[in-house]
Amino acid sequence: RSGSGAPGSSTAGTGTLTRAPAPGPAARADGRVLAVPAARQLARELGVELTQVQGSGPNGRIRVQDVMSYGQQGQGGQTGPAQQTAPAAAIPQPPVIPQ
Amino acid sequence: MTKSFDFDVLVIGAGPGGYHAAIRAAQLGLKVACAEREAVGGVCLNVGCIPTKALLHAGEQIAAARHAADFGLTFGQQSLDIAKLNGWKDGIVKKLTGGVGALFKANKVTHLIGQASFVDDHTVKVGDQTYSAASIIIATGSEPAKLPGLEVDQSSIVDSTGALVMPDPVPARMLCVGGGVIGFEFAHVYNNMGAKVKIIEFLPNVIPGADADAVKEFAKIMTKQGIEIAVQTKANRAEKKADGIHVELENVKTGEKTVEVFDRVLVAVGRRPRTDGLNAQAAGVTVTERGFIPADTRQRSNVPHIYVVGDVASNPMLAHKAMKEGLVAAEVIAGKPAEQDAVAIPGVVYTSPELAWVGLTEAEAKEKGYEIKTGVFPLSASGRAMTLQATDGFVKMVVEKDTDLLLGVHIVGPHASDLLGEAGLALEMAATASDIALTMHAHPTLGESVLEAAEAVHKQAIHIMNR
Amino acid sequence: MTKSFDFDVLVIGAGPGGYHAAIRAAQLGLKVACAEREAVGGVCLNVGCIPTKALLHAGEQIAAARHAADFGLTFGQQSLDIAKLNGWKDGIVKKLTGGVGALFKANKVTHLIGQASFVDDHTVKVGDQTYSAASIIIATGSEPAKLPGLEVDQSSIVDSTGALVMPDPVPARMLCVGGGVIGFEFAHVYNNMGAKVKIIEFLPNVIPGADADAVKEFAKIMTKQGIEIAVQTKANRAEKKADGIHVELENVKTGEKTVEVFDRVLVAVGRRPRTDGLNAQAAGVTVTERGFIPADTRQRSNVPHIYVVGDVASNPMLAHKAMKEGLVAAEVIAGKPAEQDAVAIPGVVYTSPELAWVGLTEAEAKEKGYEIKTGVFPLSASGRAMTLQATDGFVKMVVEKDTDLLLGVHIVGPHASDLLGEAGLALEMAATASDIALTMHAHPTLGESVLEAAEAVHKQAIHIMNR
Ligand SMILES: Cc1cc2nc3c(=O)[nH]c(=O)nc-3n(C[C@H](O)[C@H](O)[C@H](O)COP(=O)(O)OP(=O)(O)OC[C@H]3O[C@@H](n4cnc5c(N)ncnc54)[C@H](O)[C@@H]3O)c2cc1C
Ligand SMILES: Cc1cc2nc3c(=O)[nH]c(=O)nc-3n(C[C@H](O)[C@H](O)[C@H](O)COP(=O)(O)OP(=O)(O)OC[C@H]3O[C@@H](n4cnc5c(N)ncnc54)[C@H](O)[C@@H]3O)c2cc1C
Repeated sequence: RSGSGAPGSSTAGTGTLTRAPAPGPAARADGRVLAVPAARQLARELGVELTQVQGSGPNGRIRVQDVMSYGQQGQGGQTGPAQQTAPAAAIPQPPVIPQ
Repeated sequence: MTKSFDFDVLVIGAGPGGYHAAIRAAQLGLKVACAEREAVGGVCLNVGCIPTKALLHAGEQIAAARHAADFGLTFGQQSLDIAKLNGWKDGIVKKLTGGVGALFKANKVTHLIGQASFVDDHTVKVGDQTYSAASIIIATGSEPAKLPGLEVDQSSIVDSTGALVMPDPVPARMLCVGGGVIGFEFAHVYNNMGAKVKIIEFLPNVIPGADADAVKEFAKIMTKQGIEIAVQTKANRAEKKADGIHVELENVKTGEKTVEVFDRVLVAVGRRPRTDGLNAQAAGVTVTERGFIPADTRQRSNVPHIYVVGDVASNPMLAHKAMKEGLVAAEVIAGKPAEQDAVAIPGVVYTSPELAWVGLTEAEAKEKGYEIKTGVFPLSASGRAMTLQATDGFVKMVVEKDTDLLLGVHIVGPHASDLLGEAGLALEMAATASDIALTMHAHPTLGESVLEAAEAVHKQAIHIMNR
Repeated sequence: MTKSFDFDVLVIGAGPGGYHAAIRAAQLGLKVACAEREAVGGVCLNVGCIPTKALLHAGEQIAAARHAADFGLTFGQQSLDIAKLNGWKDGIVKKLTGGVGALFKANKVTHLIGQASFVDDHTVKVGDQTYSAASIIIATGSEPAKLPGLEVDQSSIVDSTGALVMPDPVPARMLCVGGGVIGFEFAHVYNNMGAKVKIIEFLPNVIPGADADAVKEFAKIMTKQGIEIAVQTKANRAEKKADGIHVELENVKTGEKTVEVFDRVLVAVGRRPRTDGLNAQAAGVTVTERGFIPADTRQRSNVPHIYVVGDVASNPMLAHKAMKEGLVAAEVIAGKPAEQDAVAIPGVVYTSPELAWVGLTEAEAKEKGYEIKTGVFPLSASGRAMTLQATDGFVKMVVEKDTDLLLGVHIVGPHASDLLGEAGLALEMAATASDIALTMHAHPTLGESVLEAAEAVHKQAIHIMNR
């Protein structure tokens, strides 16, 4: 239950629901990645590149659960901040300040 | 569906449940009739949601004018023209019910005037005429429950409908029997208009169903505003005398009885489903002992082509639930995969401040076996609330401990009902407290208090110290 | 970090960007100092967001008292004690800035008083003292832009700071130069307090950045309220004479010049980043020609351990953007994976009705190549708006055609800023119009108009006819 669903993604509903085609990679033509805030946060934590994650929500929206399963499967079962993928080019790595 | 029916859908009752069903069915191309024996709009528009909110607004403006002295704005003699007040309120009702009538016309919904009763499961008599329909939607609503010993005469002893007509002069002493939403809304109106108001509630807590902390804060504020609240108290009988209505009150814990005198008594002890004259048994439709006609999540009664929506179907008796169910019934009839699958049904007391909530209370969450954490942000720390002269109240969030999943939001504060929009969407989207905390909220807004409550769940609120 | 630094983090500026950064860094266990040369709270608390909202509320209460006549509530002679008004407003500011001071203490943030300037990239001089820090956050904010020909004297010709002190008597004729958010907020205040107000704007539209339809509706309402709006107009010069301030106005399209006379002139033509006395070059920090210190999405300047947040970093110059960036900088310094990745930054004009928006305007969406559909729901069809005597305005939704993805929400109406909570969360959650339409919204609330706008996108709104 630790993800983010949506009424649109559940069984049925009122309204004209425009159904997305099968969920695919979440990167869109304009570069926006459809992911809920907590999923974006988790992706950064795990060093997961969001454009690689298959979103299970409408329009391929990425939920927390999707990032977790990608972290587990997509990266050979390894998760955790230690297994960072290469950081996005524009963003330098944060310095870690030991307390 | 064969051509032998007069209508694809016949809706009984034009309250929010019924008129939503009728309009949506028509939007989906069905041939629709809607029978109504009183006024379109039902309880909600005529004698419920809308006129109460009009009176509440008027009362709040009186209070606001008083508080304006804090920033240097004062007024000479204030006067309230009660006839004009009642007329203004009635005007809003008329505009809205007229609007529903116009929407019926524009959507080609046939409006049948009169009492509807079943002849058989496809036939309904409305007035003298008989109509057949492939599908029928029952949306007959509810009516005030009665209280033995306090006979409603709609002048000195009133139910919610009678209380909507403000008497001139405003009664000096008012008793509200029933500390639910309706009791408090009227108490607030009459209190702001100058009455000395007492609310009594049989149960140990007012506003049953709301979060205990929120109710405590709410009751504290209402008391501060001058409303007297007595819980575990019931009214046994009322007697009209020259100096007022003598009401025997009983403390249900101690059994102690006292007599108090009032000028007006409101009986607001709940509502019961309304099926009188419907002749549901002729259609084979099940009516429970308490008068409800149960429906499944697609709003179907035990007879598959007869649907039930709104107050007559189930609690909570709220207009937005009726509306949603009306839409679902219409869509299911039109062959759409609709379902009443709401995660939560919001509740609001439209006083000032408002009490508004959606989702699980702390107690409900624990009962359901959730391990939870909570976050509270007091409005006394909100800059926006200060500028609005309204710092009483708080936002409380109930969240599942391990997953951060949002379970419920409970707000006492100004515009709390507006803030429910975010809370309700968050619940439906299965959002986490982090999703809310990471979302930028405009400054300075009351919505920042929702953000801060989410941060407080993580002990990271900025404008308070996190224990 | 070696032990040789005085602080883990030194923040320069205690505005919303700076104080959020300082408190969050302290919450995360860092040793923090925050330098401020004026008052904690920055522009926002002292001379920006908060005092404007206080005055706006006061002005709205004056208007509300007038409108109360509609429902029969009238008052005798009204009087406004201007000294008390200014004092009340100042009291709120004091309470909030005092609160920030208390939060600094409670979170053990060292508050350094004085002008801060860089000595080198790890060393900052504050007043006479020099401090070293492992990381430094620049949060020096912004200040009003100047307009040649209209010299601000803070009495007859004022900037936003001067305009916050309401003169006694209220000026009879007021000119607001600049039709942006600040210009309109002050125009609204002064108009409600009795001034005859004119706004001039150089561009063809007021409130640049907002949706064109929303701006049109907004301007229409402001005009109806008595504010005169002249676009494509500039003020060339002002001369103080015995009968008032003579201002030469020029129609920038026709070149036509006229002179009009006012009692007070507000110059609100934008703001510019503030780096005076900071000596940023000593730290090797890049300052652009326009005075900004650019930052990446982790709020880093070109010098990796020096961060920049708020108005000094970039447009839009808004407090909630500064706050978010402050939190991000603090968390990045603490080794957390934070990022300024907001889908949209909300904007609000806190007039009555408010204009509030978040996400793409219709024009922006088209520019970006989206195929879109829109839905509009007028507040004149909202029962709640009627009871609030506030039916001017609408909710407009911009949605991607094929995917139903919500792109932007634009609201003109009462409590519009409260309704942004839902809209903002929806955008961040990548919600569709259906997600909103399927979510139960309490009745009767203003939030139902958001629901109805989403339904209108699908041509299924209930309370209007869908073209
Ligand atoms: C004072 C008060 C304030 C309230 N405030 C709120 C609020 O703020 N928010 C909220 O959500 N809810 C509120 N409610 C509750 C709300 O009014 C109801 O939940 C809502 O009206 C239920 O809608 P409905 O369509 O089920 O039934 P109703 O509104 O009760 O409508 C049923 C209609 O059916 C008609 N009818 C019944 N039987 C027949 C028949 N046999 N033939 C023909 N016509 C028939 C009736 O005349 C009626 O018009 C309030 C109620 C009251 C009393
Ligand atoms: C009239 C008005 C109304 C506004 N209303 C709103 C609104 O409703 N909503 C909204 O979002 N935004 C509003 N704003 C904008 C908002 O005030 C700014 O976006 C916000 O204050 C920016 O925060 P900041 O932390 O970047 O900088 P600031 O608030 O400008 O704070 C910077 C601080 O740094 C200090 N400082 C600068 N240089 C030095 C130095 N060298 N040494 C020591 N201290 C230094 C300054 O004294 C100041 O206190 C309004 C602005 C104005 C003028």
